Amino acid sequence: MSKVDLSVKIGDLFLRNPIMLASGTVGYGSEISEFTDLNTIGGIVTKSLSLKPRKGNPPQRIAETPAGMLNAIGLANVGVEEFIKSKIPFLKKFDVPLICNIAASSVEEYVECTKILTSEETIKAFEINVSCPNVKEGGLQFGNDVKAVGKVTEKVRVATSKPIIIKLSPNVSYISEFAEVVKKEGGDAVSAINTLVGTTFDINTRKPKIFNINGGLSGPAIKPIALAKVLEISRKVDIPVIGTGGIMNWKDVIEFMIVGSSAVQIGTLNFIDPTAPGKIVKELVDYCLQKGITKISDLTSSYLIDE
Amino acid sequence: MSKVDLSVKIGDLFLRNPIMLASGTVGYGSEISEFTDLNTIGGIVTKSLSLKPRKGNPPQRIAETPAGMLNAIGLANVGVEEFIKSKIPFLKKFDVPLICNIAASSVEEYVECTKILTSEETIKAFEINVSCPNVKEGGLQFGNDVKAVGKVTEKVRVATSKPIIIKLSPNVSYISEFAEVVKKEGGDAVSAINTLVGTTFDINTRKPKIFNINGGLSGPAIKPIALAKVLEISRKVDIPVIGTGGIMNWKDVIEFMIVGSSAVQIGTLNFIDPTAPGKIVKELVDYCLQKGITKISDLTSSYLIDE
Amino acid sequence: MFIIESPIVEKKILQDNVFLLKMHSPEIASVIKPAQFLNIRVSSESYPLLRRPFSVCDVEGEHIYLLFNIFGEGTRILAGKSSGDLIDILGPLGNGFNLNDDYETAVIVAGGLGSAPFPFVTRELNDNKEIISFIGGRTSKDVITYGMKNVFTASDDGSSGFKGSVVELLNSKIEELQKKNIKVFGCGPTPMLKALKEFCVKHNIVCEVSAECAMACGFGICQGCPIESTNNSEKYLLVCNDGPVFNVRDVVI
Amino acid sequence: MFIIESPIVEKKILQDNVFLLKMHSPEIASVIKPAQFLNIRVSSESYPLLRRPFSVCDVEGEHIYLLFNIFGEGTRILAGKSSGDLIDILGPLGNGFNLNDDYETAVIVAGGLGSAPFPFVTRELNDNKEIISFIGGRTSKDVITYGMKNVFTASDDGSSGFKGSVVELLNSKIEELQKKNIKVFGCGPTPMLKALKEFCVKHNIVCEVSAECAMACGFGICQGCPIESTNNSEKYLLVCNDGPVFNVRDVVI
Ligand SMILES: Cc1cc2nc3c(=O)[nH]c(=O)nc-3n(C[C@H](O)[C@H](O)[C@H](O)COP(=O)(O)OP(=O)(O)OC[C@H]3O[C@@H](n4cnc5c(N)ncnc54)[C@H](O)[C@@H]3O)c2cc1C
Ligand SMILES: Cc1cc2nc3c(=O)[nH]c(=O)nc-3n(C[C@H](O)[C@H](O)[C@H](O)COP(=O)(O)OP(=O)(O)OC[C@H]3O[C@@H](n4cnc5c(N)ncnc54)[C@H](O)[C@@H]3O)c2cc1C
Ligand SMILES: Cc1cc2nc3c(=O)[nH]c(=O)nc-3n(C[C@H](O)[C@H](O)[C@H](O)COP(=O)(O)O)c2cc1C
Ligand SMILES: Cc1cc2nc3c(=O)[nH]c(=O)nc-3n(C[C@H](O)[C@H](O)[C@H](O)COP(=O)(O)O)c2cc1C
Ligand code: FES
Ligand code: FES
Repeated sequence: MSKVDLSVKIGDLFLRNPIMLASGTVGYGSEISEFTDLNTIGGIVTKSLSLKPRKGNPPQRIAETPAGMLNAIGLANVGVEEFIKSKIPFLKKFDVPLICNIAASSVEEYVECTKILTSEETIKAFEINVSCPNVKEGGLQFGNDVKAVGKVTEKVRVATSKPIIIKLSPNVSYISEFAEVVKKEGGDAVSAINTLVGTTFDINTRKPKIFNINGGLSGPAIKPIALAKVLEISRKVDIPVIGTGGIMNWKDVIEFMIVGSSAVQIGTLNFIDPTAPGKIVKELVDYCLQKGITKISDLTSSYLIDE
Repeated sequence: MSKVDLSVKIGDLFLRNPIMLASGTVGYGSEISEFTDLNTIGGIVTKSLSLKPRKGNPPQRIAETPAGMLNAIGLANVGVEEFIKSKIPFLKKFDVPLICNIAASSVEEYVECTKILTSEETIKAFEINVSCPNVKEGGLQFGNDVKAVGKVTEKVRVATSKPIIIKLSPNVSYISEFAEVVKKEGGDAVSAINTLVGTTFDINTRKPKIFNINGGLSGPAIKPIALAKVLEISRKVDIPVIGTGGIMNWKDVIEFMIVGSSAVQIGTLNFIDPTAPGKIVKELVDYCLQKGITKISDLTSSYLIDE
Repeated sequence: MFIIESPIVEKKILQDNVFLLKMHSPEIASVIKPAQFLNIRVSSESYPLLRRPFSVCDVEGEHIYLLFNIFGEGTRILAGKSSGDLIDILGPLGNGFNLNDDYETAVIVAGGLGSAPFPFVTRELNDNKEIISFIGGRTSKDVITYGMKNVFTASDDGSSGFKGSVVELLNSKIEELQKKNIKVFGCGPTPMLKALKEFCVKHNIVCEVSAECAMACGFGICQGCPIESTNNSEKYLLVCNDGPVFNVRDVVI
Repeated sequence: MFIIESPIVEKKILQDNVFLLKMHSPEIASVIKPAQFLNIRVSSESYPLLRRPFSVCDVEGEHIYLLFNIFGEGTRILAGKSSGDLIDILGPLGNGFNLNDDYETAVIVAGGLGSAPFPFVTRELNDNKEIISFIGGRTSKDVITYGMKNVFTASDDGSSGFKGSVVELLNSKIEELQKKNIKVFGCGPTPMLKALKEFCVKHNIVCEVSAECAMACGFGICQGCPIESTNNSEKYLLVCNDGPVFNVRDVVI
């Protein structure tokens, strides 16, 4: 037995270690399983699923930016039915908590997706993506509207007894207000952060590089912003936080845990080095052994702030 | 005479070219004047001035991040009186529009600073910094509160007949709502963007690298976000925008103009290459000549978006 | 599909701004097929952040070749590498050309850097099929005929061979070509592939093209590389996984 | 103060992880003073973004030297440069030591990389003043005596010279030193400078130190490098412009 306890708990969700794979950056697990043994990681979050399959946006969907990338995939996904039929059987082969990420255009659709999926035993928790630029209600984006986020949480809470994680938008002034309402409405945890709204134009054609004009900014560029959002939540609201945004190595994982994350998600890095999640798990063990840390969960919110 | 007209107008403020030096990144002009001939640039914005001198935050005030930097200088400045006495005489020697940036802790202080400074002939316009993390009213940051920004604009408008530029915070969901209220209350232009809230921790000490815990993120990392904010404003509100955030070269300047900037400000780049602003002006001329652009202001909002 | 670091053993400048890198990579060399590609990390830092896709240009024993020009930052950094430097490779990726169907003459049509995959194609086809290569570029500087056989060139300004586009050149030879049992293999900028598709559809010629587009992962996890399918309007194909080689009739170019 | 690109003419590894770069830089060489510094851009890309400050280690005719170790990304990139590479220098910056006051013996006190400015100091003082150098480090690997004269070393583990801190070593020589008309010049990590200040205040010794802190610009425009003044609590001093050399009595260390 390893001398280091890497396990973490997020509400009732038990993970063997804090390293999760972020939604939209590992598809449904099959391709990345060629590089990282899924049995060694903490959890896998599916690409956002919607009730019906979605074709997604026309090309160009991605563009590189300084230390980051923009994406506007447009929630291309197979839909819940096809997911159950053709993707779950593959994922069943692994001993890794499967978290289903759901995106929808209305509260009703969130609830319906959750209801359909909750009976699937393999699914251990839901991550509700309220922060996707394509999802609007009354012109406002769901994720930027505290009341809408509260309502989604409340309704989804009724639809399943499995843990619910609400994935928050960083495109707001005070993210802790959103974490607060999630807690109040019975959510188990929050993921912070989804991508930041950004754009880039081709100066020769004067057109946006991305078909959708705006895209979501991810990668190391956003790490300081993500850390500040996680810290804000962890100092103000008593709810587990899954830290996400720009993680490139084990040191970034430790930094995210120190500022308040119970677990973390690795996103853009999977595109650059799909072997990284597995390597990071090993490096965390080395780090803990070296520092004499016996339970990695002790790192969560272990920041020292003089006040 | 040059065949290219680089001049731009921001309300009643006339600049010989669109390249301005951003507040807080050139002090009061003297040091940078050793590298860039101030007579060749479009305008210079002072470090934020407050009514009384401010000592600023204890060290450490800055930290580097991927393609960016965090700063929490804490508005260290000499105060308006000392500025008039010891800094204006130096700046008078140059033929460059001087824009005074003002930071304050209350609407009254904004108004008082503006009143004191408006009689200084050398000062051609005011940039009102409502987006500094240290300025709060009722616990809320000024810059994240549409009503507060409206009120500041309204009151400062009465205090001076010189052009007023409101420098907007990016830490909001819909920046165009702020530009809208600035326009409504008589502001002449907006600057977008100030820095984004971020943090970074030392994983060995578990302490924030910056004394203030949070800092403002600037540099190329934020460029896609800044571009999206400028585009949002320019598509929704009819007000001149001064684009700022991560400009590293002339191409970035063109990109900012295409998405809607009338002029731009160069910030962090001054620390890395203080000769850059002067060089960029020359490179803009080359670019315009090559592309057959006779008036650079034609580039403003020249984006092509299929709809 | 794996990630590996392979050393550069030789770097050559073929012509103005065209580089050829030879790497010792037995793992890739033993499995890769013509027009499959590699996703290369040019820097271990986060600048540039993403990998860059390159066709394998040729294979010789345990060695593989890349052919590229300096386009932006990534290729500039790659061009700055020298013998002994390790290259971080993710591959082999994609499907590759179907070289062994029922045809007698392979007609290669390449524009600019679209020449990259064809030295390997030429090597593989050698002896089995006749090859005719039509190679185009804006000027003679952009016409890359390295490793090709039986070459006809075209350039926009007439500085190399036929004056006009490579597809116009092809068109000028249509009568000859129609006498043979041919299959066209195309690679190049999208406007060229568009023209090639029209040409092949019009003349009822079998044609496969290697498509290009922005990519993040290169192996199907980011959904960043869609291409419209002619057979199913409900779903995009992915250039990295379903391609980069497509029957021209299967995709909207 | 200017920005210039100077070529490396020699790179040496002095000892484990300690590098010495020699550059041809007549512009800097002709004007720089001991303990002034240069702000160096190690990469033309935005990674790392900011310049890195380094003391000038020595000057020889038209050549200048830098001494550094690999600390993080910036110094790693710098250490990877080789002869002929151009180094982008902003400088000279800061004030430098006051070497010509009224004293007879210069007492150099350095910890770790704090040795960097002292070869130049030693060269400049040569003949005019007596020099005694106290050089410390954690282990013998960290004790850098390059270019120094009349050296006594200290190390935490006793692997080089005195076992203990360099200030403890200094303290052990206090009687001897007090017989002379000395001025102390210190450079090293902040805890060492703190101890040195206490020591000098206690024994009423004149002392100048070169302080270190995070910097962005290096020439006074970012306000990123404050240091608390003992004379004016209303205002910070700037390490880059008011320093990096301070009379220990003028600053809170
Ligand atoms: C399957 C495939 C095979 C290729 N084979 C070769 C080859 O053998 N030789 C060669 O020289 N080039 C090849 N390319 C093109 C090569 O990948 C680009 O030239 C390279 O990415 C440019 O990188 P850069 O950093 O120099 O340019 P930059 O302009 O700095 O960066 C290019 C960026 O733009 C994005 N991008 C946007 N549109 C496109 C597009 N249409 N194509 C590529 N990238 C785009 C990329 O994702 C990348 O992030 C191939 C591309 C693909 C998809
Ligand atoms: C005036 C002055 C003179 C110096 N002279 C030398 C010298 O001659 N030789 C030498 O080896 N080193 C010297 N240093 C220290 C040197 O600048 C750092 O070692 C270097 O910046 C590390 O860069 P890095 O990219 O390798 O490390 P990283 O850790 O990747 O980056 C260092 C970053 O941390 C910041 N930082 C935070 N705290 C500090 C701090 N206390 N000191 C420096 N940077 C800090 C820097 O701004 C920089 O952005 C000097 C520092 C100063 C201020
Ligand atoms: C190409 C791409 C697609 C994404 N798709 C989704 C998605 O479908 N649902 C979701 O909740 N987040 C999605 N994300 C956001 C990531 O899960 C993650 O929150 C974000 O990228 C920040 O982490 P990173 O910087 O490590 O990538 C996507 C990110 C990328 C880069
Ligand atoms: C060190 C530093 C200090 C700054 N101080 C001020 C300030 O006093 N007032 C202000 O309005 N903006 C201040 N800014 C913000 C800049 O003016 C600019 O809006 C921001 O840095 C984004 O531009 P950049 O990415 O080009 O730096 C400061 C930025 C930096 C990096
Ligand atoms: S490049 Fe990522 S799915 Fe094709
Ligand atoms: S480093 Fe910028 S003011 Fe000192």
